[in-house]
Formats: sequence, C-alpha cells, structure tokens
Amino acid sequence: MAYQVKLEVFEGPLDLLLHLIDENQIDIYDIPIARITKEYLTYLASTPQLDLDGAGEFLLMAATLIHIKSQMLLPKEEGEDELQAEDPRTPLVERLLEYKRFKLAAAGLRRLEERQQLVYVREEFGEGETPEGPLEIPLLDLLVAFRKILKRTSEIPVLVIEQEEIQIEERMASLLNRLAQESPLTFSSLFHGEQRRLGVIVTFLALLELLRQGAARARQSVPFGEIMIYRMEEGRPA
Amino acid sequence: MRDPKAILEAVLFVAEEPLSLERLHGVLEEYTKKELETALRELQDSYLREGRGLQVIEVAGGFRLATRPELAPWILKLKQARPTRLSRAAMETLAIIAYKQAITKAEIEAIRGVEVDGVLRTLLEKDLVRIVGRKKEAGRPILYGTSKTFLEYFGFKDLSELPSLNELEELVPQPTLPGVQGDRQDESSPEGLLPAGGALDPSLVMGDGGATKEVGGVDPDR
Amino acid sequence: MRDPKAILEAVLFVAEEPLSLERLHGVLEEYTKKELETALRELQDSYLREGRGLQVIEVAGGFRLATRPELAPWILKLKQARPTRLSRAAMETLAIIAYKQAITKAEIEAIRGVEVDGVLRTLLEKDLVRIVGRKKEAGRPILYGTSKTFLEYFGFKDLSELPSLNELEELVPQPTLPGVQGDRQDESSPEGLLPAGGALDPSLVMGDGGATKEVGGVDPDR
Repeated sequence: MAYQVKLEVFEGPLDLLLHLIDENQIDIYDIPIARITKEYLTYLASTPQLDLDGAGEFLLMAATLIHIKSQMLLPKEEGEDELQAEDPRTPLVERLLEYKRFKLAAAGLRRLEERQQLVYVREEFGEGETPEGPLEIPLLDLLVAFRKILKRTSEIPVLVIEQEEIQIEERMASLLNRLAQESPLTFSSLFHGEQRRLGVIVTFLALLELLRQGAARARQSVPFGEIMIYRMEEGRPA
Repeated sequence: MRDPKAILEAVLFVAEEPLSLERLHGVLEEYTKKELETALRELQDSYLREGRGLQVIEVAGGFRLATRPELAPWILKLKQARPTRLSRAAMETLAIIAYKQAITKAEIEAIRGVEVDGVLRTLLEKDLVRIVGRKKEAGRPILYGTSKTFLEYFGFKDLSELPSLNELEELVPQPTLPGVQGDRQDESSPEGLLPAGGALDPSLVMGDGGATKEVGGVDPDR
Repeated sequence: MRDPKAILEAVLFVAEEPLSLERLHGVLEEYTKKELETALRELQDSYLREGRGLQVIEVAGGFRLATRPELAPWILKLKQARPTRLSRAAMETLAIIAYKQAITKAEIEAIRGVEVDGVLRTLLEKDLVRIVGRKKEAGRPILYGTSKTFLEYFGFKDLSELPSLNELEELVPQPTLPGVQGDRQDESSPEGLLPAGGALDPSLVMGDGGATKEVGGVDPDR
C-alpha cells in the first residue's frame, strides 16, 4: 500500500493517532486496531527525523497498540459474557476523546488569541517614563535569571581553581564602567565570558548592590523580554 | 464638578494595566463608584458612536484603553512586528490547565500523552500560568492554575468568561469529514472570529502561520 | 475611504515616540500628506472642543497623544497609588530567609555578600519577615523567618507550599551549552529506543509473538 507520509509535527502519540483515525475516516468508537497499529508503525518507521525527545512516548504508544491487538486476539474466557468483558480498546478510546477535547479547546483559544491580538494597548515602556521607584521583576523572573547563570557556570568544567578573591566593590566599579560606555546593557551580557561560578555570583551580587544603591536599574520592556540594565544618575537614567 | 469622563480617559491612557473600579475610585475619590461606572459606560458608548480609533475594554477585572480591532493592519505597519503566538504545545497545555485547574504536571501529561516540563516552564515564565498550591496526595505535587495575565491575554474579564469547552469547539469550524481534523489547518485561518465589518487587509491579519513567530514550545535558550 | 482620524488616533496611541508626518504617511499610505495633516488638525480641534482628556501635541518634529495638563493631579495620584513591588535586594533577601529559615543576619550576609540591615528592616516593616527566636551560639544572634503576611503575599497556605529547591530547578529553564549534556534531555529520552536511522520495520514489530511478549506488561492506560 502506497502510503504518503506527511512530515507534519505531531504533538505526541495521541495527536498522531487522531490524525490517522481522521485520515482513514475511522469511527473512533470502533477502531480497527490491527490496521491503525500498522499505520502508526509505518509512520514512525518512515520518520527518521523523529525527534528523540518524543520518541519514547511514541514507542510506548506503539507498545500499547500491540498490546491491545494481542488482547483482542485472545479467546474469551469460559463463562465470560460478551457484553461484560471490557473492550480492550476502551481505555485508549477514552484517552483519545479526552485529548481531542483539549485539542479543540486549544484551537478555540487560538481564535481568542488571534482576536485579542488585533487589539493593542499601550506598551509599558512608552512615555519616556524614567525608571524610578520600586522594581517590577517578580520573584520567578529573578530566580530564573539567576538559576540560568549558576547552572551555566556549573556545567563548564573548571580545570584550574584559582584562589583569587574577586571583590564585589571591584566588580561594581567595572560594571559601572561598562554601563558608562553603554547603557542599557542586557542582563545576560553582564556575564559573558565569565566561566567561574564564583565570578558569576560576584557579578550578580555587585549588580544587586548597584540596583539597591540606585546606581543602576533593571527593566523589562516586554513581560517576557530580556532584562535591561540601565545606568542611573541622581535618580534619572544617564 | 468636572465631567469625570475626561479624567477617566486621561487616567486610562497613562495606566499600564487594566484599572479596577476600586482603583479608579481611589484616584477619582470625589466621585462615587456609581458615577464612575456610569461615566465609563458613557465613555465606552461615545467611542463607539463617534467612530473613534480607541475603545474601552473590560479585561482581567479592570478597564483599559485599547485600539479598535479593525485598525490592526495600520498598527502592524507601524510596529512592523507581528505579535508572537503561543506554540501549539503551549496552547494545548494552557487549555488543559485553564479547564482543569488546579491541576498537577502529571495530570496534564496523562492527558497530552507527552512530557510538558519545557512548555510548563515557558508558560510560567510568560506568567500565563501560576502555582496555586499543592495537591493533598503522596509527594504533594505542585498545582497549576491560570494567572491574571492569562485573562488579559485572551481578553477575559474573569475566569467565568472562559467559554465552556462546547462553546470553544463551536469557534472551531468542523471539517466535513467525520472525526476531527484538528487545528493544523485552523492555525492559518482565523476567519470567523474577526470583527464583522472591519476593513481588514487579509494579508496582514490572517497570518500565514509561517510569518508569525511561534513561541512557547521551544525554549530559546536550549 | 475610511476617515483617517480614527486610524491616526489608534496609531498615535500605540506609538512609543512622536511620529513625524513622513512616518505617518508611511503607515497611512492611502492618504496624501495633505489629507493627513488636515485630519491631524481636525483631531486636535475635536479633542479640544469636546473637552476630552487627551490632546494631540506637536513635539520633537512629530505628533503624539498626551493627557491634558489640567488633569495632572489625577495622573499623579494614579502613579502614587501604583502597587509597589519588592525591590530586588528585598526579594533576594526574602528568598534566602524563606528557604533557609530560621537564619541570622550574619548568615544572610554571608550568602548575599552585602550588608542587609536596610533590606531586613524593610522586610520587618512590611511584616513579611519576623523574628522567630535566637540562635544558641555566642552572642545569641536573632533568627529570622517568614511571617503569615509572607504566605498571604504569595498565596501560599503554609510554608510547605513554597516550591522546593528541586522543584525550583524544574520550574526554571535550564540552559544547555554546546558540548554539555543537559540533564533534562536525558530524563526524557529513553535513548537508543529508536534507531537513529529510523529503521523500525513494522513487519518486525508486528505480528510475531516475541515483540508482543515484551510489551505485555505495559498498562495501556498509562
């Protein structure tokens, strides 16, 4: 059978199954398991670029399908009522129906997203408003930023451990120097070239101190954007 | 006394987030809440009646000024940037969280059939989802729910405005074939929800998906 | 053709800087500069005439929307009433206290590398942090912990709802560098299950008992 493989990205095994069911115009309540299993495996086999991250989940579903198929081949046990015996496909069908509901819900939300994106509000960064007063970065953002950097440095094998003390004051001065040359700087650029965990921590602490003193200011122009660091002079952006 | 409409307009103009009636009352103390509510409705009406470029919308428990949807083509031209849309993985996960909140990561994964760590992190980072507590079961897993940003993002006043699952399904045109086609094709055809009568330039608004930068499923740092 | 005034109003509303006539003409190409200039004047006049809260001002070679000067008192009041967030230093100190309580000032300072007197005072004033006792060591330094207000602030029922450090790791994106294996990837990919070339021959997997036996124990409802 000539099978046209569409190289679409599926959001997981359930998504792929729904697609196959749909494409073959199969009644979801009466899935021909042997056929759908074959189609499913054919798809997997013909997708060499299947991203390894998701492969486990696709293969688990393959196993599930084969298992159901084998169960359906088993002869009914003595005295077991046809009606009473649960169809081995039922749990899968229920999962498919549940997933399908949310797939549709997601498509519905997409409509609302599209509608809402036609409506513009004023950006937070307008009006030449000076960065003043309390900060606007929630805890999660801060932890995210800090964890990222800590993680990064801890993954770089440090061969030589120097006992050099990096002073926070020194680092504050060098940060101010950089900001004097260029403001704003992105948060992440502050750590470029810094391979040691200690160095990152010192830079981070120096930054916190500059922010506390009001010599610098951190802002995010868009909710999920880069954090920008501004140099401040007498409470105004330099 | 001065007509509060002008003050409201100015205050809503400079506010960077939706303002609740309570907050507006804190700023315009000299008016009663009732007066403010009436003035807000009048402002809303006059914008509509006069064919203005702005509108007063009610979202996430407050009022805010926004542009009218049919003017989006010109604003896109000014900004020269399309709004980023959530990836399909992020949208599915968000839909599950929205309708099943509060829900654990394991429960989301059971429905989607795939891991959701990356997507969940992105949704948290975008502040569309928040931690709402812990489930009383072994391991006390974290429970997730939607945030105020979620309401703003989709234009809901509050969670009760979230359409029922059935209503949402109606927003999605059903294919003629039995079964469900899914939203693969829907992603590129937002017809149906566009405001009626808008002089929309289709090439600008009905993004062909490809030009719309998708975010959410992919962590740019990975 | 649509009256350009509404478009101009919307475009000026979202613009982050004054827009010159040239720039506006680039966005509203379908109108001549002359038409746009007339429309801008009309917009200006109508704002004035109708006693609106906004005005069109000409500044720095361009046009922009701004609030009317006499409404400044209310704008100021709005800005002052803006909910304050904790400073970064305070957040950082609070996080340390939350995760390491009970903890002394000296211990916090050892972690943060800076003095925390000021920040600690703020946190005590805001009632986010409280004194929970004294450490049994020389000098009997004060031990700090989080308060009930802290739980309310973050919407936690009790301290156990605070994400654990392990959970935090999961919630926070993990950057991976080239050449460095991120631990996240390892968790999610049962490596080697799918041959790199995708040489999974369905005929081999299907039908024969061997393959079926292997998966017999898998719960189809996983």
